[in-house]
Amino acid sequence: MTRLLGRFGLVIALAVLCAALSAARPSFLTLGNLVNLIRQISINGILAVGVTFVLLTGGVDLSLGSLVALTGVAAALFAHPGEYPVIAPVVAGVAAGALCGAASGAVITVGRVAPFIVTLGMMTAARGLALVASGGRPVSNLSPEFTALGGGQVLGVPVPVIVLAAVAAAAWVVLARFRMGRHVYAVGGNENAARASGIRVGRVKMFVYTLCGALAGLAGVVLAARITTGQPNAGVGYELDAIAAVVIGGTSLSGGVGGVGGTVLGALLMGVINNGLDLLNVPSYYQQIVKGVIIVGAVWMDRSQHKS
Amino acid sequence: MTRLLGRFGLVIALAVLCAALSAARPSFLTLGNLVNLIRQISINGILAVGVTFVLLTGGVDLSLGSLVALTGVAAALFAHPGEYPVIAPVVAGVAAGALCGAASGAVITVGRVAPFIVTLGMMTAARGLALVASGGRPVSNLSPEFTALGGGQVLGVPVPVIVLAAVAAAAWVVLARFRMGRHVYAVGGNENAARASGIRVGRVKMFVYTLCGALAGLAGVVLAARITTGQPNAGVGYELDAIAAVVIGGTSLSGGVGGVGGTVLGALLMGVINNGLDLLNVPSYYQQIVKGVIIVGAVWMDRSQHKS
Amino acid sequence: MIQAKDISKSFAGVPALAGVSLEIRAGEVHALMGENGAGKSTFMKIVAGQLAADSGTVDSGGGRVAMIHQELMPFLDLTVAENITMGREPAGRFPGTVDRGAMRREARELLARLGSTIDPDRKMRGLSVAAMQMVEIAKALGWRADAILMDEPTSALAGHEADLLFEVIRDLRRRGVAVVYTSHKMDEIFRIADRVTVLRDGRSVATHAASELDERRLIALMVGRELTSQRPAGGAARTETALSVKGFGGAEFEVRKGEIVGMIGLMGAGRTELASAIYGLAPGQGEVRVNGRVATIGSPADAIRHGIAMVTEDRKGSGIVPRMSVRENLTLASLGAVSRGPWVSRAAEAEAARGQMSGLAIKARGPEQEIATLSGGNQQKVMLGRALLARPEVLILDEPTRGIDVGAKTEVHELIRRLAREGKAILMISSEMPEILAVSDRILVVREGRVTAELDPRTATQEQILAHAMPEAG
Amino acid sequence: GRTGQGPKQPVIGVSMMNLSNEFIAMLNKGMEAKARELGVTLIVNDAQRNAEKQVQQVESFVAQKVDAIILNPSEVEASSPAVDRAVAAGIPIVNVNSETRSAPSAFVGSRDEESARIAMEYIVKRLGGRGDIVMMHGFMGQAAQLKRDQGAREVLRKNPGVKMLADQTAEWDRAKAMSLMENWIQSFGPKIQAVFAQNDEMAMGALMALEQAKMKDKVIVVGVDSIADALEAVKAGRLDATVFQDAKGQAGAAVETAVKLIRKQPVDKQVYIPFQLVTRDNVAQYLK
Ligand SMILES: Nc1ncnc2c1ncn2[C@@H]1O[C@H](COP(=O)(O)OP(=O)(O)OP(=O)(O)O)[C@@H](O)[C@H]1O
Ligand SMILES: Nc1ncnc2c1ncn2[C@@H]1O[C@H](COP(=O)(O)OP(=O)(O)OP(=O)(O)O)[C@@H](O)[C@H]1O
Ligand SMILES: [Mg+2]
Ligand SMILES: [Mg+2]
Repeated sequence: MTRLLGRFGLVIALAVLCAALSAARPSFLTLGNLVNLIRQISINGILAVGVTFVLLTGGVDLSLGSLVALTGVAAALFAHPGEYPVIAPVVAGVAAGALCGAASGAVITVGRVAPFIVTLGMMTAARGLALVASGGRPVSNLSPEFTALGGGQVLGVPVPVIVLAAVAAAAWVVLARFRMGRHVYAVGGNENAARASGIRVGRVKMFVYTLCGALAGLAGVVLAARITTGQPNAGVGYELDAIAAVVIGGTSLSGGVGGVGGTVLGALLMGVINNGLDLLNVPSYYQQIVKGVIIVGAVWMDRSQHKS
Repeated sequence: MTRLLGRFGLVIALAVLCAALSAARPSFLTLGNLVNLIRQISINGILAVGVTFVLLTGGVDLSLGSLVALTGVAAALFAHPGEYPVIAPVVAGVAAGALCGAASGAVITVGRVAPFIVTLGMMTAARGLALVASGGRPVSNLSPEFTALGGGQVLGVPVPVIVLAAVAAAAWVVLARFRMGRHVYAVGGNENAARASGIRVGRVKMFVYTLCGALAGLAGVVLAARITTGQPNAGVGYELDAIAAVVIGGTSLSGGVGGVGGTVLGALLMGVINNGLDLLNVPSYYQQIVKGVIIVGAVWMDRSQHKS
Repeated sequence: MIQAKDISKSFAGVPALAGVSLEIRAGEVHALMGENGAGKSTFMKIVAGQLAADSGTVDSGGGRVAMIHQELMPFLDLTVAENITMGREPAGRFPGTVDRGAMRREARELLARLGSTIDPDRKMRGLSVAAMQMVEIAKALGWRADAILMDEPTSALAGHEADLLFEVIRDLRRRGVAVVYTSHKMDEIFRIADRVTVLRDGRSVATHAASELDERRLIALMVGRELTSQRPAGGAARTETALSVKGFGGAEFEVRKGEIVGMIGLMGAGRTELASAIYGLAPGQGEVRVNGRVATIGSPADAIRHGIAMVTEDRKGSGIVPRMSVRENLTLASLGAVSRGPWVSRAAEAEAARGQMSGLAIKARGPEQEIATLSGGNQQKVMLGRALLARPEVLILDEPTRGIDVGAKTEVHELIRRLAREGKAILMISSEMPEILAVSDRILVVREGRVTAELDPRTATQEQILAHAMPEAG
Repeated sequence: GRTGQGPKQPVIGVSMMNLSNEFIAMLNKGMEAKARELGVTLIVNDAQRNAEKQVQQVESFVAQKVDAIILNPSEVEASSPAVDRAVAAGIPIVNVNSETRSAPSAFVGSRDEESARIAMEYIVKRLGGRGDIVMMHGFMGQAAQLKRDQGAREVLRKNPGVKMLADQTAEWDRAKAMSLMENWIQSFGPKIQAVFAQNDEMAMGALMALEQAKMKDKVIVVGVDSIADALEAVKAGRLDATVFQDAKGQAGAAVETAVKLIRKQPVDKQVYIPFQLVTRDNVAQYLK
């Protein structure tokens, strides 16, 4: 309850935006467009949920965009028709992401190098790996079973939307109800105190970076399925969008405060802005100005709501 | 003394890298290439010095890349031959940068919105402004007096190198010897303590964001002069490079610790890596992998040096 | 229960502990005494396994060891219940889950044992230091350890709450738990300790049964010489009013030049809140006059400009800048005085810092030592030095001797007196009744944010003060 | 923006790959001009070089029930689902400038390989079939980079006398190209006889680095796109050549084709608009 109320301003900002949009463009509030909108945020949403864990521990992960490319390529290599069952590319993508995440986590915990630097290095290196693995060209000719993960529907709901919902729900449970969730908040809130409370801080960090990598892998799989190709140059800048969604949603960059609920709201807000500006046909250059202003404005509103 | 020793590992990493490079490519250690190298880091160096102030207060500025584009365009609009004296474009660029920085600073201090969000908004908005101001096309036909700021030399030293040296020296003096410098460290070290000690925290933050914007403007001017055009799509990703240089140089992302000396070393390290990989003609894909590994490795080495 | 043998530890080549051996028995309360920087906290952290010794062994016989830290370590954005159960959350129905109801219940029970009614669902942020200390104690109790190390657990607590803690300690003793206890409040030692070990400069000087010692002998062992502990000289209050306060939800009082006004109240009575509002650090509506002129104070910077300086209660949160040196911390509030234009004069700054370091007998390797590596008491002295360097006419001290050792405490009391004699007006908040009685010229009792009584320390009794501080029955 | 008015004007949704790119912006301008002329409404979205966003935009157009879609694909493969969505929804879709794997209702544009082939053949001719060159790539893995790379290498295979000393990406960026060229000058010096840059921005960067090193007169520099700066440089005799891609021609044909499709008139399934080599001799006709 308090958590939802904490994000009250954001909900209002979102509501105002939606009301304004549907007044200006009746097509905004159609079921078709709303499903469309949620499908559009699914990739960013999955990434944002993953990086929420990392930000909660006070870390950061800049490698997400590159990981999306690398894992999309990895998945695509196993997704040619008639070669492997459809689970193979999914496992390949998620495992590749988890592995990279774990590698970052290991350097961060063992080497005590700042997460910013480690994941920046991973961002560069994973992009190179994606290019090497794909020979620099898109990996295409993917099986229809695989591409259904991006373009298909189950009971009328697009698969990416289902994936996002499942991921967000699971993440919420872990953060709110599991010991690991408590420990994530503890490490971010006060690392020394967490250590003094007997929490194995290294393990918690390994967990969050590995999880974040794995979810980036999942996002990479969904993206590859959606665009029906493993694209080594995909995902540039996705990390900033994901982190933005998390921070808009009220998770502090210094760790310890926030949660997945806010993150989903944040991703939604960004999706509505993008979708709305396109619907309103705002010229591209002005879109960017308006987008920047709305994001800051919404968060400002949210923060002032907080104080009262 | 302690500060220099603190960065000892980084100096060693740099020395090892340079030794290896000059062994592999004798052309590395020529005066020509060294001047070349420092000229290449000048833009990133100027940006990194500016963002050092911001990071020292525990903030962040993601708008640098877009500001470089916007201010480059602003400068170029005043740099057509025979229209205004050459000081006009410089003032236009720096002032535009300072203004944007001040705007970010104001929202951060007054609105208490997280710097990440505010400067992310500014990143998007400034890019849009740059596109609007230039009509989406490069502003070219610039006077030779102006382009000399990027391509010219004074006593054999390229102008951008002189600008970087001046900026770094001035920044060092401010941080190490001025009251404002001490206040910057205090705000980043413990904002509550700084406030309780009578430091006007808001003013300090306004100062750092404005300064950082102004230096981004200077970098934009130098870049526009160097590439002889105001490019509205220039500078994408520059903010990450600049922040990376600062963090490699030992300034903590959580504020309060670090300085300009380390930043210059960090920018140098990144420059050597880029230059060296080109000289060694490492294939593109592998360049990125190697670059990522070296950056993390150098910082790791630096950190382990610290502990002993 | 715990056998520590020949523990040595040095930081950057400077020894903090040199061959300390100690045996702690089950069911005893063992007091660890010593001046600031003697090595008590370092020793406890080593015994708790949170710091590695350079040499020596600790054998706790497989028993569990919990520790209450001198420097509070709260998770500010988590609830009280989450803080108390962190690291040993009650397991929920499914593997890996936590039972939040059980968590809350357990927290409430532990707090109740300490006589505290803090709501387990409250966020830590916003609690007073004293309340946080309560949570910290509850947390350590929750471990149900075989030995509990208590590093100045009562430094922020008022007598009443400390009494409840002693009840708990006696209970622990009955159950065979070993308790190691440090405090700079001498009276506590004789009320609770069975044996006392004194550390001086990182060496163990002596271990005695508490019954063999009295306060004077203990102090002599700690300090290494006899301390002439006489009551400080009488007040020097003049007639001119230096500070007058009106508003802030029910406060109206004055502090005259040269006068020390002591402010006392129970934990959470609102003294810190009131002082912070006067100083511009917390929101509040009221009128402040300095030397008769209305001072408009919107921030501490304004307050300092009007001649008011304050030492805050929360040393870690709003006091030290941990990564700065002692010098930089000392001059933080008075950089203007050691600068020419924008330039900080290195020489002037160093001189100012050295002056305070010797004047307050701050124990540090030098002005360049990072303040975070000083012992707690010495950090507190630096905070005092910072306020003094601002050359205030009015000095607000919130728990100024929290964590300061007996020797230094006498020095600080004498210093406060001296400042008063120099004409400064001093408003001193303290939860230590003896300190209030010994130092103040006048006592204000605060309850629920209001000044409820004004008493004369020469005639007032502890019972009288308590009567005004306690909430009215019914 | 929305162009023209009127109750029953046909609406065409346009998804452009990247409006901050000068050439794409020119393409967009050409389309808006043609739309005004033909009295149709355009809704222009900018995918900012992101194929997934491009798919989203087409999905939004489908949700809005536009009459036709013009797609300026950012990727061959990755933008294909966008075409599939439109086809599945029965909305005519015209690809402009570059291709996708999935077949649209019609295609208007050029073959990117051809531009590199033209540029490289010019270099080979200038070198007399023998010499050392370097090549600057665009952003690795993007369709234009891949195709221009492919076209250039085809020519090199046929001319074994021309050797590639080094090739490296400068990510379409002028400043990066300048640094890269500076480093190449340090490492190869006078051995470099020609530079092929996969776009004009990079060619301009290489050109300026060479000029500063006072080596331009010994090195041939060729780019692709014919941006304004490049044309000026060709005219001034600084840049040796660029390859002209007809933005206006492509744009006009694309809108015309889309309108015909809306009116159910017959159209050419594929309209190729050829590239042209621009050198000092013929630059005048491209400058206006
Ligand atoms: N991390 C550290 N780095 C350097 N020196 C340290 C560090 N921690 C403690 N010290 C030094 O070790 C000595 C002992 O400190 P310790 O905190 O154990 O004292 P203490 O007896 O607990 O004092 P107090 O009563 O003031 O709490 C002090 O001189 C202190 O400056
Ligand atoms: N134990 C507590 N339980 C709940 N709230 C508390 C408690 N302690 C403090 N507070 C909150 O803090 C406010 C005032 O605390 P403040 O720190 O000003 O008191 P204080 O008199 O300085 O006492 P101390 O610092 O000894 O705790 C109270 O109004 C109350 O809201
Ligand atoms: Mg201690
Ligand atoms: Mg208090």
